[in-house]
Amino acid sequence: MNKIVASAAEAINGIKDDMTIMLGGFGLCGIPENCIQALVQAEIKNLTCISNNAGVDDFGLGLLLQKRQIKKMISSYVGENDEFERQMLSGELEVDLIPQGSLASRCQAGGAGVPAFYTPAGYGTEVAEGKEVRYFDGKPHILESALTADFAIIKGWKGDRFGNIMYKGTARNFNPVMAMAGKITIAEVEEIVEPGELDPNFVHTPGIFIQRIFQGSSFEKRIEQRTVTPKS
Amino acid sequence: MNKIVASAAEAINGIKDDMTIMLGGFGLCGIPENCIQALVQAEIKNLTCISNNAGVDDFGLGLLLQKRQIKKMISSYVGENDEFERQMLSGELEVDLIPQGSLASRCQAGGAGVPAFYTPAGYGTEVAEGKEVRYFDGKPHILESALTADFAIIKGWKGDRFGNIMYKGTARNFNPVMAMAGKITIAEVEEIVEPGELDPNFVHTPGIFIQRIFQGSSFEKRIEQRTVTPKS
Amino acid sequence: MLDKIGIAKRISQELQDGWYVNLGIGIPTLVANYVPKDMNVEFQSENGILGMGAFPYEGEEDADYINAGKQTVTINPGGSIFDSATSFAMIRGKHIQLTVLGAMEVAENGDIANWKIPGKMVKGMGGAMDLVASSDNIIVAMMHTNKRGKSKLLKRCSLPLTGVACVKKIVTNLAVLEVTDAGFQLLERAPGVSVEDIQNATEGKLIIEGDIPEMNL
Amino acid sequence: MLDKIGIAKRISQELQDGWYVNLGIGIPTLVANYVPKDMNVEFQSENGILGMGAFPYEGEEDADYINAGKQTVTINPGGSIFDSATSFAMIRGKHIQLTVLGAMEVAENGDIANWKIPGKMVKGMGGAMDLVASSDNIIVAMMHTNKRGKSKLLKRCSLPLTGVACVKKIVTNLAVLEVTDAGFQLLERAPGVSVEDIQNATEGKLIIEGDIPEMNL
Repeated sequence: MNKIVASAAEAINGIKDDMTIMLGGFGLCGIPENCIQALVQAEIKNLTCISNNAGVDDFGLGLLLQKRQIKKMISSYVGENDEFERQMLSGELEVDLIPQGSLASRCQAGGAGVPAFYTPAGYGTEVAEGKEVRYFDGKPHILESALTADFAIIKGWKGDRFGNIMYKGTARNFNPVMAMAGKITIAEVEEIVEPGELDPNFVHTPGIFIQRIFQGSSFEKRIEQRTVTPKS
Repeated sequence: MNKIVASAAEAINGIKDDMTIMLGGFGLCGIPENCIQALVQAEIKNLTCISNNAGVDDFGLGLLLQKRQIKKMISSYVGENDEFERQMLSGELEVDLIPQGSLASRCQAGGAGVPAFYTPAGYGTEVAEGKEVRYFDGKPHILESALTADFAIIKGWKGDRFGNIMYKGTARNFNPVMAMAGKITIAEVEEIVEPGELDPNFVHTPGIFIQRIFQGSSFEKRIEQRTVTPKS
Repeated sequence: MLDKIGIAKRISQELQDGWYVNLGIGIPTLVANYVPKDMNVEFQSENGILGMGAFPYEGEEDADYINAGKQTVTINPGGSIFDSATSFAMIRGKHIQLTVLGAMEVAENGDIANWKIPGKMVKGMGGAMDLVASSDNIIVAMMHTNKRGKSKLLKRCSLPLTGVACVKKIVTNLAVLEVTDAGFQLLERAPGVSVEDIQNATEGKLIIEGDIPEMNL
Repeated sequence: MLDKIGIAKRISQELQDGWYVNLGIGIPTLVANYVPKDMNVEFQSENGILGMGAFPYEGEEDADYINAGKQTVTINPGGSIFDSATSFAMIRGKHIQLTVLGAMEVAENGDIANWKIPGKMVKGMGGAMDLVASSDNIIVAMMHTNKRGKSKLLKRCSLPLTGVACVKKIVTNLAVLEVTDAGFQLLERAPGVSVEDIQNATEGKLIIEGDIPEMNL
């Protein structure tokens, strides 16, 4: 197996206008920076983006928003982004907000071949509108459907040519579940290592879920809230 | 946090006649040997055991079967066990056979607070009898419900007093999903290590899912099918 | 009357040894600073941490280690990291013993609204809907009234709901209240606050039984 | 006529570079021995292995490394280990390109029965029902007739089903057949086997169009 491609530009080959893509990350942590840049450069339009957040004005998905490449966002939290707010309030941008756990579970279900499942989250709220309600053990639940995407784009720490991925710290977040849910999944990693270097016992995302992998460059890994304990 | 108990006997404290317990393992690989012995010694009866397999005549769950401590088995595959066969054919033992993937998913759902989900597995077979059928994308699916247990008993490789667990090789199997699905989950490990020794990035089962942990002794780890490649 | 730190301190009295706790952004986050000594409590952050520790020392921040508030954090020994699905499996599977979060409104039946103000920019519910739908033990930390002086403890929420009949307890700058079938049961007064003050600041049904003690902070 | 090894060899011709493959117990397992050189195929074992390798050298067996048939195995470089839920997420999520399994009966509409004989000891379906319900590419490896000489390719299965209308192709000791809307389409004959032999051994509808080539092994 050799799933290595040369660059982000090559990795995103086949992503076209009007497609649905999933992007890993929580805030700016663990986002596929290189692929987002490549999508900006490729000027792909009318994208539906499934991502927990929408970046900030000048980083992450904010870069695609600036260029008006996104038609619709499916997210759980979209603060910290003025351009997002402007486009949303003006009606240029469709936004589908869903609970964070439902987002993660719906991606996981999509990757695991579960078309729908019941969850209590969102019952009695706007999120439940139009959804089937069913009681289990006397408690109301709503039926949520699986999410999949034409392409999923994830960010890993180390990977090999089989597509095996390890994540570092909380940069893991949505990446493993979205990796499962892409018809084609692209992994951007900080380092490509030789097969066998990743202990099979500690691979986070088995290579079967990954179709393309490349070593990204110039990761900025921007910090949104730098909080520290003073040394003393 | 200190979830360490001294022994298997102490770990199983509270498991009573007529309870439902889950036991990790696939075949004889990754089974909680020490706790099974303790259950035999405690002479707890009428157990409903959720376990992928039922052991062999003189090892694993076979030891509980010999002593007629099991009322019902919920499993996917129960070959290699004469006593099991005898009890099943004589009607002494109830058996609920369910597809292996459904077993894993139903335990995971139980641990994750998902009361029910749709799956194609088993549609059109005996497994689907009495279950709701629904079509998604034109394909029939059946509604499967979550499984939980009064106690889940799992086998890990290394663990710490917070209950964090690492597994080795395919001894992982059902252990992580069952760990999530026990009202009380007991982990039997080969080695207890100090907190911090297990890299947080590579913990397989986070401690939150474990209520009691102990270091087992005299693991036999029997091999069912010893297959080798001759050296030459 | 309590300030935010006072609210956090009072909530810290609700902690029990061995609990796993999820703290929301804002006042709830402060609770972590007042865990009683000799008590073991583990904090979960829904972006994928169990055993969340202090902020890192200056110069040791790592962009790959943040909490749900996107702040740089550390992991304590005995902690673990996991993906978002596993994180919400902990939450939805009721493995968390206490959830503390802020609110814009709480109704006397336990309904909570904390994610959306119609006509204003909507930032999203994040993990709040999952938390309130699944937790059996939800404490709301908030000011008793909003910036315009209007009560946030209402007969019915006016804002879009986050969850239905889920809040168990409320700790405000004025009082500790329990949500019961009959309404807001007043448990404690903040220092220097009278029952009348609390009654005046509470629109929903307030139940006052016997002497209401002052908080012991 | 083929023996078991011949069936496995013929099935190995169905492999494609880059595929992930799940092989059932019995004849299917043998397919792993005949992967064409220079072709990369990864074998999944549903107990939690991707990149399953050869049996270990004598003395290097490890009870913690077994396959779904409970045999001691090794993991190839580039392999990985995972839990049962993840394993079946791969299977049910259609991440496996080929599933090969044995059968007691296959019906002309693609129904399969391979787990239960009423009145006999039932060992269980293991992962078979999940595999057949989810895979888009299922090849059955089996003898054309049973031990009593009766056809295993039937109009309808007589045994309890494992899955419905799911089998795509069948490789037997006599023939290669494709399951089509019209019935079993005969694709190839085993060496030395005539179309008539195959017809005689097939109870279900057999479709014979033009010359049927002999297998090229």
